[in-house]
Amino acid sequence: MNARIKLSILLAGVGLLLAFLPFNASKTFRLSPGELLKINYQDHLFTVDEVARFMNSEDSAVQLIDLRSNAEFMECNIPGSINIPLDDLLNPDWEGYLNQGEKRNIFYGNGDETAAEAWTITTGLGYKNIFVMKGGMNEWYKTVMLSKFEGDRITPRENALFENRYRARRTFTEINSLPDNLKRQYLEAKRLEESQLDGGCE
Amino acid sequence: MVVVNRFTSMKINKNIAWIIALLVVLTVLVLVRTFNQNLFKRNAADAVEAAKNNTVTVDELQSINSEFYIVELDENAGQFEQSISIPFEQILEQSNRDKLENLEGNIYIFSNSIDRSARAWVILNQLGFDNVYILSNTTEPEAFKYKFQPDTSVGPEF
Amino acid sequence: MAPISVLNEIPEWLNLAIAFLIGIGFGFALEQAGFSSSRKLAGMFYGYDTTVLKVFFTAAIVALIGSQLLSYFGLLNLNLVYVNPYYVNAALIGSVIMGAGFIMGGFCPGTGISALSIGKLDALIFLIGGLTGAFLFAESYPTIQTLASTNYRGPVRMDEWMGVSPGMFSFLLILAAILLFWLAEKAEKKFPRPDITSEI
Amino acid sequence: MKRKNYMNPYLAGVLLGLVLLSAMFFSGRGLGASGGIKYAVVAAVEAVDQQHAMESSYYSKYFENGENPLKSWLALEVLGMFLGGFLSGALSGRLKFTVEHSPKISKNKRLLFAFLGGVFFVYGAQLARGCTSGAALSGMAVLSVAGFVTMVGIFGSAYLFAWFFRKLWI
Repeated sequence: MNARIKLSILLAGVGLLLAFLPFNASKTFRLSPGELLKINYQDHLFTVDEVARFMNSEDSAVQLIDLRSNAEFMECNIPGSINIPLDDLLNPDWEGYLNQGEKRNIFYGNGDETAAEAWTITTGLGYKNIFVMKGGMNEWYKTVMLSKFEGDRITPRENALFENRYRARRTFTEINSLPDNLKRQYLEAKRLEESQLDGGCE
Repeated sequence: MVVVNRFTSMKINKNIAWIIALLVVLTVLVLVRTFNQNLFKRNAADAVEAAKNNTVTVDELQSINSEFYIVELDENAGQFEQSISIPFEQILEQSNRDKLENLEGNIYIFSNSIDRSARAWVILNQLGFDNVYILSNTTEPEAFKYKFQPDTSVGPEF
Repeated sequence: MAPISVLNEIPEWLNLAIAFLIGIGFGFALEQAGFSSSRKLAGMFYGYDTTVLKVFFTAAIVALIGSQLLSYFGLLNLNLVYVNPYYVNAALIGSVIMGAGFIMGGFCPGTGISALSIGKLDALIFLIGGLTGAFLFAESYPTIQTLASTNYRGPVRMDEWMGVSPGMFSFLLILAAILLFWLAEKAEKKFPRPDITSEI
Repeated sequence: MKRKNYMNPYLAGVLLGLVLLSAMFFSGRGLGASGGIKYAVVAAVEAVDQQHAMESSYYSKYFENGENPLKSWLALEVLGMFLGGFLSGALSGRLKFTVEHSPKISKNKRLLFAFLGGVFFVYGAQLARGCTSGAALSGMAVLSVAGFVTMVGIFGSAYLFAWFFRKLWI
């Protein structure tokens, strides 16, 4: 029996097996249900004040991801965010962004629901470094944009907290008050930084 | 002559035996993986698709005529009458999975923190439950409650 | 969990060392297959030696099967393996030019390298030609840039394009390969083989 | 040293397939060869005329991250190929300086066409973003449409042109 026939039988057999694989592993969750359930969600939350601090210090180890629709994103977003609407979460274009081990991705929606869904889906897919901004945009607006210090004496701690919020508020207002075309340019520039998989002869 | 023939046919059989053994091992491995209970097998895109329409508010429950069940995920359940209590940490226990599978009609999962129901919803969706919805006690949990006021007097410094 | 260098922070020297080791394997396999002989390679196009087809298809299918199975067992994340982007014009025109180069030179870049490494001087000239080609491309890039980057379709995969599962597409590809192997061996018997044994 | 025959093509194919699979497994990418040639040119141009290299839209992208283009994955892989081919040739007793050509054509004719072939092949490979290994072989293993198109294009056009160049080979 020659090599061709041996190889043909082997390949045909394995091919038949492949043809009837019941699920496509590159599209299903990598974590088992038990593993996913056990991860402590509370450890993956950031408060809006922490996010404001990341934004103020332009922390390059953090990537904010706005899960809301594009219209809501264009109206206002936390400066430095990129917009990945929940519907578009699994678009392969974003994979290089979301599935990596270097930056922390912080999701936010308007409330807590969308971000928790996106967190569970991406964490289930095995992405590392996925976090959520607790309370979402509503909490951000309430705390960072609208809160005022009320009281007689301010402690150094509170002072730092409000300093941080005021700075964030100023940047947020400045960037989001830009006319739409300028805002878009700013976003395009962000988008081009997208990390891509390396390969081929390029 | 006969001996030679038998010898060659044995050799052929031996070759085929190796190939078949390899294929059998692979098939067994694939079957073990396929029927592993503790594994998600659903396309993750199904959850993204279903998430577009997976939330019902308490008010909307009034207008639902068909049979439905409320499952409370918090430890101290009891916000709803006749609800089923399955704490979040225990949704994967076999008895609870059986219980959910035997419910005919829509299942509304509720928790005081909506992120908990959202996480449970994704897990259940990926385990194949298509009749599970998130029950929210606020009207629109994902709406922006404020209106951003642009301030054009301040320009960014470029 | 793999791909290792994508999912883990590994030092650069290790990444490059892996590249070097993989290169050794690549060069070794090409040379052992007989791809260091241009007349053996050219046999593909005159029917007297179809090694190219056999090695090429076997290798692609083995890697395909292996990656699909590793992915099924959760050991390899195929989403993180590079998929060549599809630029329609560039791929079509480029591959036709490559075909012409192949039949003139008798090598492709990979086989040229493996031939040079055992002392084939024609491969050296081929590679010098290759350096010239790369230089010409770089210098003419501004003029052909539009051609090279228009009609972009992204990193599309055959299974998505045809709307079947990757496993099913692999199965069809395997059936095609089995048929081609059979045809190739028939062709080798039919077409006269020039005496190239002295060369190899 | 006694010459050994080439490996059975199917066995060699399995070996090559495993090498490709390990490239995918360890580095998440396929094999490549023409890329190495390009990096050599990029580095050479930079050494000769740095200003030109920095101004050209083509070369400059290889210096963006401030790295030496020869310290890339592909360049190291191509270096490894030389060693791997050499080892294989040494083990099988095939090391010899020679110009392989059909007895019907002269040595110079063979070398001329080898040069032209190299120019065409690598030019085409740059345009198509990969050669037989980088685009066709690696592309097919990941089911990339580009890989299949390139494979059909290379072999299809080589068959078309084969008739014109038959004197070179048979």
